[in-house]
Amino acid sequence: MSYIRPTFRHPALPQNEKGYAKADYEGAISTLCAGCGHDSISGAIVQACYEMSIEPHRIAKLSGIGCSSKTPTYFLSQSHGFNSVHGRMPSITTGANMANRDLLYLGVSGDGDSASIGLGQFGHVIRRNLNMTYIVMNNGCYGLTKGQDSATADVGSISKSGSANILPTIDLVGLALEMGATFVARSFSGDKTQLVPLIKAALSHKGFALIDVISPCVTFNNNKGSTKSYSFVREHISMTSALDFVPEEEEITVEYAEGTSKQISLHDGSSLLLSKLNPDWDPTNRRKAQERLQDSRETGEVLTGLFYIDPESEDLHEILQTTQTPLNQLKQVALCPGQAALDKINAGLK
Amino acid sequence: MSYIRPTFRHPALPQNEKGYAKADYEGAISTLCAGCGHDSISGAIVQACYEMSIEPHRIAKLSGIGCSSKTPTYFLSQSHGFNSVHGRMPSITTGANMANRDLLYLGVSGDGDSASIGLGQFGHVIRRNLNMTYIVMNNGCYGLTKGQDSATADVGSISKSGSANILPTIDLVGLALEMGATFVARSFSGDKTQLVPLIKAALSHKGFALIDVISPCVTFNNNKGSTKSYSFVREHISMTSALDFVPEEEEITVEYAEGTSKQISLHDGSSLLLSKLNPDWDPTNRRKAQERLQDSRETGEVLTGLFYIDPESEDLHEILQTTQTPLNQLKQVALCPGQAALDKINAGLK
Amino acid sequence: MNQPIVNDLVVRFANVNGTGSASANNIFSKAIFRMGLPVSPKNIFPSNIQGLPTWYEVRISEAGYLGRREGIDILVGINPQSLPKDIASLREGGYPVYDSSKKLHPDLLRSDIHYLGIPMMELAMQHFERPRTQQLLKNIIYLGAMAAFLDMEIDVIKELISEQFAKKPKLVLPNHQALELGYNYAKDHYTCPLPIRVARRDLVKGHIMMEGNAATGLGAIYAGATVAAWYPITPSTSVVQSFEKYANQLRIDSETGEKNFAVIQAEDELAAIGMVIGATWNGARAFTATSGPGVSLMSEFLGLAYYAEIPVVLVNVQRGGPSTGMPTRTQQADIISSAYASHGDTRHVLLFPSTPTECFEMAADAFDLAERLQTPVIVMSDLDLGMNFHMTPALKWDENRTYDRGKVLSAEDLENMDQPFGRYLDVDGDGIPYRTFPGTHPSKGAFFTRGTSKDEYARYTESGEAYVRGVNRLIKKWNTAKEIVPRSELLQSSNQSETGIIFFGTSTYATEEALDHLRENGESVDALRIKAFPFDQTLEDFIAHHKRIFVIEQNRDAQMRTLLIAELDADPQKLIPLLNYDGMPITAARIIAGLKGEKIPVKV
Amino acid sequence: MNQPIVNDLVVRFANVNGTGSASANNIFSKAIFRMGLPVSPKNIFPSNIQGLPTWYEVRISEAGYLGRREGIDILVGINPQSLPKDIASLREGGYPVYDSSKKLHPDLLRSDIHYLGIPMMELAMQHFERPRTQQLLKNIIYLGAMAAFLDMEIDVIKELISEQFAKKPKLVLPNHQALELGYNYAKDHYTCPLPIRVARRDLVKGHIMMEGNAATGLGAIYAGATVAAWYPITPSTSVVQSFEKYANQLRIDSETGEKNFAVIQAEDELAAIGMVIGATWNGARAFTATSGPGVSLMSEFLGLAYYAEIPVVLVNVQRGGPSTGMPTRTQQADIISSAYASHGDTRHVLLFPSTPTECFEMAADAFDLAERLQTPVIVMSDLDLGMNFHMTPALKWDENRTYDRGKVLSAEDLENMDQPFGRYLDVDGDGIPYRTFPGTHPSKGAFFTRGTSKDEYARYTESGEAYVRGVNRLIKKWNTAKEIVPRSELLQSSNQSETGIIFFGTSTYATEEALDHLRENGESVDALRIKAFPFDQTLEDFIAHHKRIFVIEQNRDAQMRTLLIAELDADPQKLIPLLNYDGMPITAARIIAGLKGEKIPVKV
Ligand SMILES: Cc1ncc(C[n+]2csc(CCOP(=O)(O)OP(=O)(O)O)c2C)c(N)n1
Ligand SMILES: Cc1ncc(C[n+]2csc(CCOP(=O)(O)OP(=O)(O)O)c2C)c(N)n1
Ligand code: SF4
Ligand code: SF4
Ligand SMILES: [Mg+2]
Ligand SMILES: [Mg+2]
Repeated sequence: MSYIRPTFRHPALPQNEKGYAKADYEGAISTLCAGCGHDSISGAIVQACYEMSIEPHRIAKLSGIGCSSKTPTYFLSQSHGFNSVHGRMPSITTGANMANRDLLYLGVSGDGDSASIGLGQFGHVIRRNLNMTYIVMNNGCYGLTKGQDSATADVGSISKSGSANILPTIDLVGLALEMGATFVARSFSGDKTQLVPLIKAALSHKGFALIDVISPCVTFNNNKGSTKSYSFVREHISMTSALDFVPEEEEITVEYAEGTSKQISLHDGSSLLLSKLNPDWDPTNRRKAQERLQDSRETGEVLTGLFYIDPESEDLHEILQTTQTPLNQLKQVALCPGQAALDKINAGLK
Repeated sequence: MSYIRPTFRHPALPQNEKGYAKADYEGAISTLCAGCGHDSISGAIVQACYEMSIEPHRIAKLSGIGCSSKTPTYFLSQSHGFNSVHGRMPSITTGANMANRDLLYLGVSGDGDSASIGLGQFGHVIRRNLNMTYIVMNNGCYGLTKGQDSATADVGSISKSGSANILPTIDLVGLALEMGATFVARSFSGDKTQLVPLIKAALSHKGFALIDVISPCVTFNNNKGSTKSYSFVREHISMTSALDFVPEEEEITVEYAEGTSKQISLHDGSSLLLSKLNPDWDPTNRRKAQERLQDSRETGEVLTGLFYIDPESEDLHEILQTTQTPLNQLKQVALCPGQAALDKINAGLK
Repeated sequence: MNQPIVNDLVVRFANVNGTGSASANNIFSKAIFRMGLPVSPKNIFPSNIQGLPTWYEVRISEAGYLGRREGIDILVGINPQSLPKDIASLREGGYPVYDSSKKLHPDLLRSDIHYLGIPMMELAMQHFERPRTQQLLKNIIYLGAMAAFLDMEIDVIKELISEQFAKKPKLVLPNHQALELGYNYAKDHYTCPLPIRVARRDLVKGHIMMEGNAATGLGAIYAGATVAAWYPITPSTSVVQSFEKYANQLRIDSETGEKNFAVIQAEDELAAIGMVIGATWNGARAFTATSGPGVSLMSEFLGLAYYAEIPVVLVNVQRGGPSTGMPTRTQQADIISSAYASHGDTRHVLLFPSTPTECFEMAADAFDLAERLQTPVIVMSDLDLGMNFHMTPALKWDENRTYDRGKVLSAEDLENMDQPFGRYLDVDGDGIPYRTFPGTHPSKGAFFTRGTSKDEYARYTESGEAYVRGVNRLIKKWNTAKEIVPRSELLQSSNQSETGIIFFGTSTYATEEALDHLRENGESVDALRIKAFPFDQTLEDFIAHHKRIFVIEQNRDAQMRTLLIAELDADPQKLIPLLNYDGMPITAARIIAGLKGEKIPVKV
Repeated sequence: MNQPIVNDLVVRFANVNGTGSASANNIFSKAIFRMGLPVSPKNIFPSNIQGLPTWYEVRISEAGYLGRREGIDILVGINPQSLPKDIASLREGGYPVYDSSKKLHPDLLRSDIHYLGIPMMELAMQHFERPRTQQLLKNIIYLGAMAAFLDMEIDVIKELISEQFAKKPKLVLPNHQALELGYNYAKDHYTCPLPIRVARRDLVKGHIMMEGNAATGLGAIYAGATVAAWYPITPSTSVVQSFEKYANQLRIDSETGEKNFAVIQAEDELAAIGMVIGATWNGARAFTATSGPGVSLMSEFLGLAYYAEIPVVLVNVQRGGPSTGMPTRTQQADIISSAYASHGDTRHVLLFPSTPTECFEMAADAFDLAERLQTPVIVMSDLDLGMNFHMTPALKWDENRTYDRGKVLSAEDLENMDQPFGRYLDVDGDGIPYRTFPGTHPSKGAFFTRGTSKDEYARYTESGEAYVRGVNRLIKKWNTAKEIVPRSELLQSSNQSETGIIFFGTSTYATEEALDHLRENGESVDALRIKAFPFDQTLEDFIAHHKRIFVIEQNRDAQMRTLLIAELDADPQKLIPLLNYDGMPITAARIIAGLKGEKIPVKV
């Protein structure tokens, strides 16, 4: 795999507004198992970023440790990436975001990385409403360490080893809703039509955006009896509402409008259109979202889609009232008070 | 403070069924600030254990680090105690409980200890439904390190330093309900009549029992504007339902029965009586509890009392199917398979 | 060369991760073992689950050398992706065995080696239906060919196959078939056996083939561990998994069917060791296993256990560091971070097993030591020892051995005490106090455990004198530890040279081979194997009595050497580092080169 | 004795925690300072918030000795609970000042000391209304009495009071009143001043009174730190709190009122250092501060920063260990755990400030070094230095100093590169590679950061050779570090003795005093102060050129000595540990005793 790509692009290749070809958003060849859900999610990320015309160098990709956390190597090779340590991606991303509020931050994690060792950091990055997109590639197991049950495995779910998980599951969506996350969604690696617009919406959201993506582990947790297998999810999947993402440039066309029950405009001018099919679904109502989630637990659906969004959300920089200039661009003159100020301080210490 | 108490007890002193005087449940003199809510909770623990006639040596008290976590020194001095490290009491208690399922485990923690550094272990001990009572002495600040806001401080709550907390609160009760805790309650250090029966119920519950006790820090967070001050809590407190605890020995008297809308029997034969005043309150319905909690957030009440209990709950030992004999009492004969078994194993490795 | 080489060769299998080659390769070494030959397979695998190159290197040595050896004699090259490098890795005159279903690319042709093409995929497709089956049996086909080439006993292999599929008898036949396909094709197209081959001997009596991690887990069973708390991490994962596997065989209550053990997969390493501390504090034997990153995360808790004096058994299966480093390669690079883990003045007992048999024994010893000393004991294994099969002496358990639970007071003891109980009183003058378990006695023996400073009665105190008394007693206890940890092993009855070698753990195989080599050349040097920290008198004397001592270790910073000079005040000038840290097990050649002072490329 | 003792005394105030005595006591030392006298106050406080004994010990020394000194001359005993011990602590002929509102218990009477009773509570109650006021002003009353006893300039004290209550002028009068109450009562009832007293001098020019933590926080401001992430822990808490306080004065954008900094109270230490790593990776200057337990929790991340080569500034304000240990006492016991933090082969740069002025300077240097070396730099302060006020040279900032951001490539640099960018290429041969920040260039300079092994282009690899090249380059970088860290300080122009002393950090005051003492007795020895790890040539030579060297440190295990022999291969035989670890700052007397080989009670 090589990271040095020619800046020259073949004119024939289709390009987005910023003049980038889709290839500019791809990464090194994946070393994951053939059929791993994670690879589809990488694909969705590439597509979302390409279609949104994000300049690759304006996005930073960060992850913890796990097969899922390896994926940043497999997309956006022109973006800086950070494959950190197990369960600590949220703190790294928090620091990165504090240093430069102008970039987009895409965090990738796994269910072990987020729900086990990383549960504390997961909770606290939500609490700080850090402006980032947080994708959990959720396969209900520890793929990279060969398939042990993770904390998101459902009770009774059978792993490849044949044993049934005995402990209750941690539902990251339920947790995020309870802890006040300002953007909460669930999706399925097998459903790009849903996943891509969700990723776009998450990247456009100002604040913490969680997408819990069920992403089957074909090697260790795709067997019969597993509730994270392709077949199980396909059989039980349902949706809060179909969703379209419209970037600010495009005006909303008629046929869009017709199919739409509700429009939510995001701070960057883009908007979300919700399908008429679920007319009374309102993703700006946290309580409704929690209730809908509870219902789905009782009916045994795998409920996906956008659960909640707060379009007014204030991110950590706004909460802390940090300057608009990225902190990493402040020059010494702005940072160092100099001897004069020091003399005052000295004087006060006599 | 001395730990060597005379086994001889003055006959005059009132004693419980097991023949212990209240003094036998007390501890060293507290070194907390005069008026600290934590001391009242220690008092409630002493009273509950005395009235329940728990033999002091049948209970183990464990804690993390903080003013709150110091309290185990100030009660039950005839019980083994463990003041461990910051935020890790749950794992220590899990190990202790695995070693001996026959003792009672009382964990004491603070809001910093549980909601900040300890959030991960808090979530996972709930998930395992460890058979323990988990008391959080919640003052919304880091007392021992001189009053910084903790993660349970409410947005806008003013600390003694005069600054308003800018980050959303973590509601341990809401979190415990979402994560599947089998016993969830909130109380107030200033309300012993409510707290004592709750502690008794928690100790009788087979499984994880959380009591989030609001416990004002008189030195750093009892000022005007603080939502964890005595006065604020007194002004805003409300109750899910009044509750009585009846140990198995006592049969339920008439005047009990009259005032009662509902009776819940616990696995150890004791039962909980809920007051008629809230006839339609059912603490065995998790979803109702979550909704009631949501209501209280909207109305701004400080809702206390028993939120939820699962009287059928299975604790970790039952889930793991460990032997009834405490593991720490198994003898070498039961543990060591001997050379014969080893020969078989050797044979299989040729 | 006309003189055939018998029972002294290295075979390297180059496969693709996750294609089922592992089981075929294991059968190969097992068959060699059953032919009475010392064999030592090494799995060189990537940090991923499927699709990347993986190697399986087998050394067969009548002389009994089990360390790695450079110079591949025979390559079974099944992975096109790595074939160029694999072919290049063959020694002059070596034999590449490859799948001739497709023609070899001319770039891959070397004039100095002998190509042995077997149309593996072709044969598989001719004789078997389903692609997956073809895929799997292809591995058995090359196994058959190897049997012919090396003159292996085909029946031994068949037997192993039958055993492996005991539960799926339907699979036996096709596998035997595939085996013969390869066997016959080789026989028909090449002069078999090759000049380099194997022949039955009787050199493995009393030995077994076992992985270190399995032995460690089994040792914990025999030591009476009842609580295991862990968090998965390569290469330690199989320690607790083996414990659980054996426990489900050996620790189920015959009447109730209930478990006489509890295994908890913790949420992380901090929780895992916290659970161990809670369990041992409460009187159970408990342990955890992890690797470097986990040890770093456990370091706060290790300090608590040291200072509050709580037994802990921690198995550290070392891998390549720092940070996530080389998670599927081997190193001995956690010595300092384990010996001095945690802030403040701390020291921890370390044990250094060098064979699976020692993993079993030292795991058991660790529990006795941890309870006797009331402190953490860390078993320092590594990926090579833990995850590879090793030929090792059959496991023994002395039926007369009884667990040493250390100084624990019973209810009776407490009743009969004339003195008030003091948890941290040095009653016996050996620095080791007495402890009690919760629930022991209604009114006596309760105490309060804390990580803060305390007096002899476990009462909180901020008195500097009380603090100093306490930490000085811990030094006394440390000195007691020196007397009871496993002794250093001298490889000679008396010193024969001014030069000495100090080594430990998985450097043992290669070191012993190097020593033989030197002896044969009349260049004998003395050698000592470290088995434990704190260091004993034998080790101190060994250093004193030699002019120059090479310290062989598999890390960059000569960490054991640091520990030796720091703890024994040994003269640094005479301790010469001999290092290997590229992630591959050290070889005898490398040691000899080091001893001869040859500049080893990677040495700093 | 008729000859009065002037400007050479130790006063100890014994108070109850949380009764407002702290401010009165601070005024006392501040007043001494304003009288031109070197003064050194030490706060000896319990690990609780209110009600337990707390001491405030003030040494006044015309000779300029700022270290602790045993032997209390004057005791202000306000705490009945500790009075017996406090009275006992007085030297023969000393003076206890106590509250005579109640009669002293006869047990407390010593014939060899001079009792000075002041009816503090009585006076307070006679003249002031509210109990809380009486409580507080009682402290000012004893302050007044002390002024009379010691012949302090009352106006200086009044001035200080006025300054303190500048914002609450109503309080000035009653405080002045209280001051005079004590002052006059003393004058009326005792012959004032005492034979032991103070007198104005002019010895503090160019100095200030400051806490090390405040100076460290300010140093981070001047160094241009914009992100501070932390978790509260004694004794480091005030580092980031000072940073934030100063930032709110000096770092607010004048137009927008927005903050040119971000302070985040993290959920724990792991998150705190994670945030620092993320911020520096992204081009900001960031730091965190903690104490021992936090460092243990940070050790996994420190390994990542070392191996992925990310700048980190970590302030470790050391306290008494191990574990929670003595959280309100001082030690230098995290040297090994900081120098070698994390599993695998790791080494971290350490700086050892010995005064608040150096805290300021070294904090600033730490950021330059961390970015120049792209690695963690740990500032090793301690509780004594961090939380006590010290007389220290006024802070200076060289206006010509520009931040050394190290090797960072701009968009232009990337445009003009002829070679492809390689994050881990050793372009300059100093072992330090070039880095880029996210967002720098649309198509050049992006790379992938990871804790796993990688090649020069930051590409993931499992090649042992690539790994070895990488970790060997880190050794090269380490050698470069030796050239640029602060140099060791020699206290003599040329060697005068065969004996040497090595010391560092807060042992400096006591050591310098001891050296004077020896010099006066014609027993001069050479001395060197360590300022940084890795160690420099000066230090190596110093050890080479002395027969016996005492290494003075405040821990049990002689950790700095371990580091010296491990890193410099110094002969352990000539490095003699001189230790103090009871949690109190080391004294000159102790050092002299140690040098004279007297058995120091607590030495192991
Ligand atoms: C501190 C630490 N502990 C354990 C590990 C071993 N480890 C690597 S990945 C992983 C779990 C991965 O699970 P998940 O996050 O769900 O990712 P997946 O592989 O399933 O995509 C573990 C436990 C580690 N790398 N670091
Ligand atoms: C690892 C670690 N980090 C930080 C500290 C310092 N510390 C001691 S108590 C405490 C917070 C206590 O807050 P809380 O749990 O709410 O208890 P409270 O004092 O408020 O009752 C902190 C941060 C510590 N002891 N250990
Ligand atoms: S092991 Fe599972 S998660 Fe990992 S790459 Fe393979 S399929 Fe994906
Ligand atoms: S500081 Fe607060 S929490 Fe701590 S003892 Fe005092 S009142 Fe209680
Ligand atoms: Mg997973
Ligand atoms: Mg608190």
